Amino acid sequence: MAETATVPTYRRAGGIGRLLERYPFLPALVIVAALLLLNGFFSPNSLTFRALTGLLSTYMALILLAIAQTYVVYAGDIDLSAGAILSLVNVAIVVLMERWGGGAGAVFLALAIGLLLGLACGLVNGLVVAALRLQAIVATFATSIFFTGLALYILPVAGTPAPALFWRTYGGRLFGVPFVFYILAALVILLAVMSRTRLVTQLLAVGDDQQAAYQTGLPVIATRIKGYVLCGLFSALAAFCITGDTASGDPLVGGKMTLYSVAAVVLGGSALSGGWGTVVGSLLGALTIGLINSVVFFMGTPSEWQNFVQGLAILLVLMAGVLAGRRARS
Amino acid sequence: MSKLKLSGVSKAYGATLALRRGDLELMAGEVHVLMGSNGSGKSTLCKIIAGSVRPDGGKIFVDDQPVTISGPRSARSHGIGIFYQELSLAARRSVEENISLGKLPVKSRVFIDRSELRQRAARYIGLFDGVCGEGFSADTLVGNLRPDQRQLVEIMKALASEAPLLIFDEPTSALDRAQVERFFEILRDLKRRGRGIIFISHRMDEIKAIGDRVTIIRDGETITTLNLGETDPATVIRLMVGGAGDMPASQSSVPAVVEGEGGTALTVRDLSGRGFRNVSFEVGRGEILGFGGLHGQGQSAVLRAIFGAGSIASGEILIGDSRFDASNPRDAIRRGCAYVSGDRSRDGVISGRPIIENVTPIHYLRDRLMIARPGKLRAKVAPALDSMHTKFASLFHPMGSLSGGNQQKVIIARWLIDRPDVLLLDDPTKGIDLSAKADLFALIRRLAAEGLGIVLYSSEDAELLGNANRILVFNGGSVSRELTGADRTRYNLYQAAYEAA
Amino acid sequence: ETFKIGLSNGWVGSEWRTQMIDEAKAAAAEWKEKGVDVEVSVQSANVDVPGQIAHIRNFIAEGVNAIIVNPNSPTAFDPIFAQAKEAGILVIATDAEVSSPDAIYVGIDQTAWGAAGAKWLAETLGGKGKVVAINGVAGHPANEMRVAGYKSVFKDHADIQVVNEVNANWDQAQGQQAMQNILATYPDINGVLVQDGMAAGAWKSIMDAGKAGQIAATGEIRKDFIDLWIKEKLNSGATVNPPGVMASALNVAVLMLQGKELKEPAKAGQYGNALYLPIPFIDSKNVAEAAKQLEGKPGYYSYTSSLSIEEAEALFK
Amino acid sequence: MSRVVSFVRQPIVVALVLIVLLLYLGEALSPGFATGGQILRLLIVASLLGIVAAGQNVVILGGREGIDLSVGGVVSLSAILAGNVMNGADGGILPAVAACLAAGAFFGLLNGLGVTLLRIPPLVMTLGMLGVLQGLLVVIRMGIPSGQAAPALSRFVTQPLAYGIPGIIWLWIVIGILLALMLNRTVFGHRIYAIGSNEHAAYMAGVPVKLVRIALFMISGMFAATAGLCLLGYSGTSFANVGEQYMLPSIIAVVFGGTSLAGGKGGYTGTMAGAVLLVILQSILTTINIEESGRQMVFGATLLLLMMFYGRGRAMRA
Ligand SMILES: Nc1ncnc2c1ncn2[C@@H]1O[C@H](COP(=O)(O)OP(=O)(O)OP(=O)(O)O)[C@@H](O)[C@H]1O
Ligand SMILES: Nc1ncnc2c1ncn2[C@@H]1O[C@H](COP(=O)(O)OP(=O)(O)OP(=O)(O)O)[C@@H](O)[C@H]1O
Ligand SMILES: [Mg+2]
Ligand SMILES: [Mg+2]
Repeated sequence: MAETATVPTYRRAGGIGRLLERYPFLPALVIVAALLLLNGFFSPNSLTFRALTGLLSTYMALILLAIAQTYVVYAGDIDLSAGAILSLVNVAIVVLMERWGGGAGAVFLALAIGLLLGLACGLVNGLVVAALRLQAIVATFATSIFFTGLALYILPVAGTPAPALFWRTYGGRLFGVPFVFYILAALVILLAVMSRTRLVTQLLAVGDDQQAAYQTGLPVIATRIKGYVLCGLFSALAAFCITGDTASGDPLVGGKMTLYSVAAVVLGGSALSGGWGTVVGSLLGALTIGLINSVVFFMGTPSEWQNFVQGLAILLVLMAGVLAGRRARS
Repeated sequence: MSKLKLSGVSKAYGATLALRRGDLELMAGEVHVLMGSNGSGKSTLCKIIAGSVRPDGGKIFVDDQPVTISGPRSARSHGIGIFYQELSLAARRSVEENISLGKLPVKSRVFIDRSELRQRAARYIGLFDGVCGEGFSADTLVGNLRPDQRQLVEIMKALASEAPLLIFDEPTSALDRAQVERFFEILRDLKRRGRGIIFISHRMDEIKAIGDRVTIIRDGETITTLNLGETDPATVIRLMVGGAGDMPASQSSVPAVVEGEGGTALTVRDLSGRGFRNVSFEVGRGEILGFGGLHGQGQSAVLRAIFGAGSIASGEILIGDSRFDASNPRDAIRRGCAYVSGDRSRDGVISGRPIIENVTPIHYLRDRLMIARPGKLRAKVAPALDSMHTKFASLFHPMGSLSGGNQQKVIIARWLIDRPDVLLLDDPTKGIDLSAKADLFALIRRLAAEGLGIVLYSSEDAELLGNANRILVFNGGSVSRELTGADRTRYNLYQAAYEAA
Repeated sequence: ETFKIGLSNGWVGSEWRTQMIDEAKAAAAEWKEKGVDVEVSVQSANVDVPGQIAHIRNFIAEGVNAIIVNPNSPTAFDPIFAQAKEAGILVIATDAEVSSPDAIYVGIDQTAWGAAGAKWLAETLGGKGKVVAINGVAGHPANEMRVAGYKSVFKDHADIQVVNEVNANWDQAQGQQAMQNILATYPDINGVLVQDGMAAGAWKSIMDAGKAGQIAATGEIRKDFIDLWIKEKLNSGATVNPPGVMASALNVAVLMLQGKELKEPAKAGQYGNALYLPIPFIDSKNVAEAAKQLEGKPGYYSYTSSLSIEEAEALFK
Repeated sequence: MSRVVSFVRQPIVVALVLIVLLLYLGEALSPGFATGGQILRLLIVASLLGIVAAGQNVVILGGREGIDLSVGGVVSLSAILAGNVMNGADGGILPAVAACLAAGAFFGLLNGLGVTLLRIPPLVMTLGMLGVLQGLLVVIRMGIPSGQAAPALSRFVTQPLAYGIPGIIWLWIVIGILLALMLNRTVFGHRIYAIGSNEHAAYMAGVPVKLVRIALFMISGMFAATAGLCLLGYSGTSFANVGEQYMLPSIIAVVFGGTSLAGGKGGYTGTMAGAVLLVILQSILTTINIEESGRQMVFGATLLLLMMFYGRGRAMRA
């Protein structure tokens, strides 16, 4: 295009700011790297391939939940029911797999239904928040209570084991490589593909300024609903991972994970006010939470101080993440 | 054949009748100007056409077919594109994304077509080649742009809709002359290609330069439509203001009284900071000092810095005889400094709160009040608002129920309860209608006469020439010329402004 | 001889848990006198299930000999315990049973715990009356086992009518509120079956309503409650879930690490991997003795019991 | 006529109507629910929630996505601190009050500094602070003996003080009146609304934005501490984590009261009604005899239903 050449391309100076603007997850990456080094320093064993595999397979669920959360945060919303959706899908698929005999067919069918269930929960949230215009924090807290009730109805007490086929695959190896690495690779590809979709840009535009997006002609309500549906779907994927890692159903398993997922999103450099962020950052944010927990232990912190030190470390890293993220934007 | 026809369109916000009866007919290939004072319902009318406001009644025809516009998307599908007075940009998205946001190009149905996006952006940015100013490129985030650049992006966005019918609701309020010129060239071209264009501005010269016909709107009613070629400004203004006929005082010819003997109110020596350097000047008591020049040459930055809301690297400020270095607006206010910004939605309006609370904050601070007694405050607030001829239903109505111009009056009124020593006006008439402007400048002169030192930055030459005793012309962050006495001519002002460029 | 034992606790919301860790540490110290060097490594924090799985992974990476865990989920640890076992680590769960065949459970039988309270209540009420139950967290395995326990007892008492069952999440204030609501709507109840952690709250509502004389309710094992019990002559009985369970588990762990074999392998419970410890019971007859054990302790300190090293040795061949 | 309509649609009126309806429903489902004594007892519980919500309320009014998730931690901390300071003796009440308020103000100050000086979003800052507080609770419990509520404090919370109404309810009423006066009739109150609705404009009009916002978080911390103190009086002894149950309900009470989470709009009177409404709803659910799963589903669905009356966002198309 000849015209392209005529476009003025002045650029602002400031290498780091520019870099942060392009890759807002860089601070999170640095933090993860530093925490890995610290872990390795205090306990060399924690950097073995085996230990890293373990870290990944344990935190894959939180990673996915944080990614789920990111898509609603993009649009300036929040989903406090993500953990409850995870629990609900977890018990639903475990119960179904068991009822249908635990063969490969049963597993796949149950997973498909699990995805549908996640989608349905996301849709409910989306309708309630975007279409009925209830405030996201309180409305999704209410739906989380509802989803937990549903999970308790399906499986009143934790216990039903998942079929061995399922969790052995998740925890096992394929061509000598641990299965979680395939999941990670698939996830990275999926995220890369997702980031190119129109939906993601629309979510970010809606999160940036909802009224402006509406006046521009974006389908704001539909976009926000889709954000919640994505969140539901990724929460379901997170449920698959937690089922793979725990091999059982537990109606309360995700309860504590919701707030961690929000923290992970912020640690990853996304703005809770919407319009700004990356899913890769959230992935790193989830790993940060896991690594902080380990490092506090490996440092030899006395047990009564562990919770305090963890809380403090997370607070400090949250602050660092927010400050770095702001640098990127200013 | 008319491109668009409105008949009897109306809209009420609660008790406020924003639009009583909107009638309008837009032909292909014309620039149709809407004129009316602040709050007369122009923006409301435009938003109804663009689908972002739901009309209470009336009919809309596009190409003579009756249509129902159910929202912005539906408006687009009927071939309507709009520039919003308050802009509709996503600050954290790039310029190119913003330009195409309404209809993002996709491939394989779900993915963004980046190359198409880029090409499209290049096309519209290219139209403004050379006037976009520094730091403007396709991948800059809109939030990093200056106000005038943002307005350009909003214009590009409206143009990119390629709609046969385009609405521009005050698109030029932050633009400099060169930008306006370029924009008008584009409009003329669109006109030639048969587009129908609705254009709103409060600047008479712009209207004469670009408009074909004008529809006057007063108190939410469209009064009449005239051919601009066959009418004169005085008639238009008379129609806008209504029967009362109290014409605004002419502004172009009467220079204000030369300063009295009261000494200096404000001294600035060698001030440097972000956006300006080595600025020095003095303002006497009773003097109105004008700041002129193209947009963004450091005028606002200097004023904000004096007020404590910008950065100062070096230099000295005196109010009266005492050194003054406000680290924040609160300090500045306490020391008798006042600042009125043209960007009222950002700097001024406390939206959602009653009008009275929008007038009182300065009074709270200067009188160190703790308790807010409505009865007492009302007595203080009412005269200030009256002196600006502010229109409002009651002091306890929310600020948002006022039109843009009346909001600006409220914001100016907040400085009138406790008189400041120095008044800094940063393009204060942006979006204010002609009669309000006249009220404002009468007031400013009266304040000057009472001994205030006033600095007036205006993007309208007429305002400067008509009111300032001296004019400092800014260029590239410093004062390039001072115009006094008989030098204060439109020609000199133009020349000084464009000198370096 | 040196053993390294990892202790994992996934919730720090109560003093009971703190005491549990402390007693386990004290038990480890006692082994010193026997010439066995037991080093404990503790992870105790509020974590979600992945967080606690990470605890176990950390222990595996650290190379401990045994892991004792108070688990946040009964079933979620099967795969990770399998890995621990592969790494040659002994895994013992305490306080809440786990389904893993690679771990054993050393602690009390929560079903029996629930049954004991119900049995006391049924006897105290003379086999008839209206009863309400205030339970812990719905869906929590310990809670569900306790519920199953009392249900099995009341099944045999046709004249005892359970008029309502509510959940107050093992939170004292919520227990108090729940009791308040219950008293308002069932003014004529005779008995309350309330789990520990909430019983003090429930009793407070009963006393505030002036019904301490008419109602029999289960109680707590915390010192401040036991003092109140004696002072107000409450008609109460408390099944003891001693915080010493982890200490007991630790003693069992050390003996197993020494290569000793259990006389009776751990085969009890729904998962067939449990070694149940005796459950003490406090009622008005022996409450004074309990008070004696707690003398000088802070108010939040719980009545406790654990297997001493000798008692533990007695379980082994 | 339109006056009547707008009066009826006020959140507080809606809340009061719903309260009456719920009381009728409760009485119908389980007779004895709506007796005078029981209503008083419900009000005691509501006042605990309402006092926490008072702090939450002002923080939310101050805008910039104001929210305080650390209130739960402060409530717990204050209950424990108070128990230890007074340790069952009436003479210890005043020092305990001072200590609790100081602690609440201190953690509020930290929140406020993080939110203003470092400009951390409140949700993030207070969520992080909650983690720190929970950790701190564990540490504290290691070192100090547990305490008992002073008898006078327990009486104040649970026994009638004047006209048959317990002191805590009087306290709550006083707090309500003071807050209403503060928000509507003081410069500080106007400044809260100003920063809540347009922070930058407030700054340009000389409002000490940071100081006000810090003050809001300190007020929130102090209200949470007050609630912790009263909670100690309510339950007699202090124990860990008692405050957690107030975190999200305090936000719901504020929303039920018609305050917008976006800031700058709303007040406390509605929040008081919101707190009562929430507590009654919870009580009804405890007294009806159904499975817990059913209870939770009904509770979640009812919350959603009730929210339809309040704080629904504006339609994008005016
Ligand atoms: N969202 C709203 N809510 C309530 N009243 C409104 C709203 N928008 C506009 N109004 C009222 O409608 C009337 C018309 O406003 P409008 O913005 O159309 O005026 P305008 O002619 O564009 O004025 P200006 O020249 O100042 O931009 C005004 O009285 C204004 O107070
Ligand atoms: N809304 C805002 N927009 C721009 N800058 C701001 C804003 N709020 C605060 N600041 C910056 O923060 C500084 C202090 O703000 P503020 O006056 O609110 O704090 P303060 O507690 O009153 O401090 P001081 O002692 O300086 O008066 C100012 O110098 C200003 O640069
Ligand atoms: Mg307008
Ligand atoms: Mg200041």
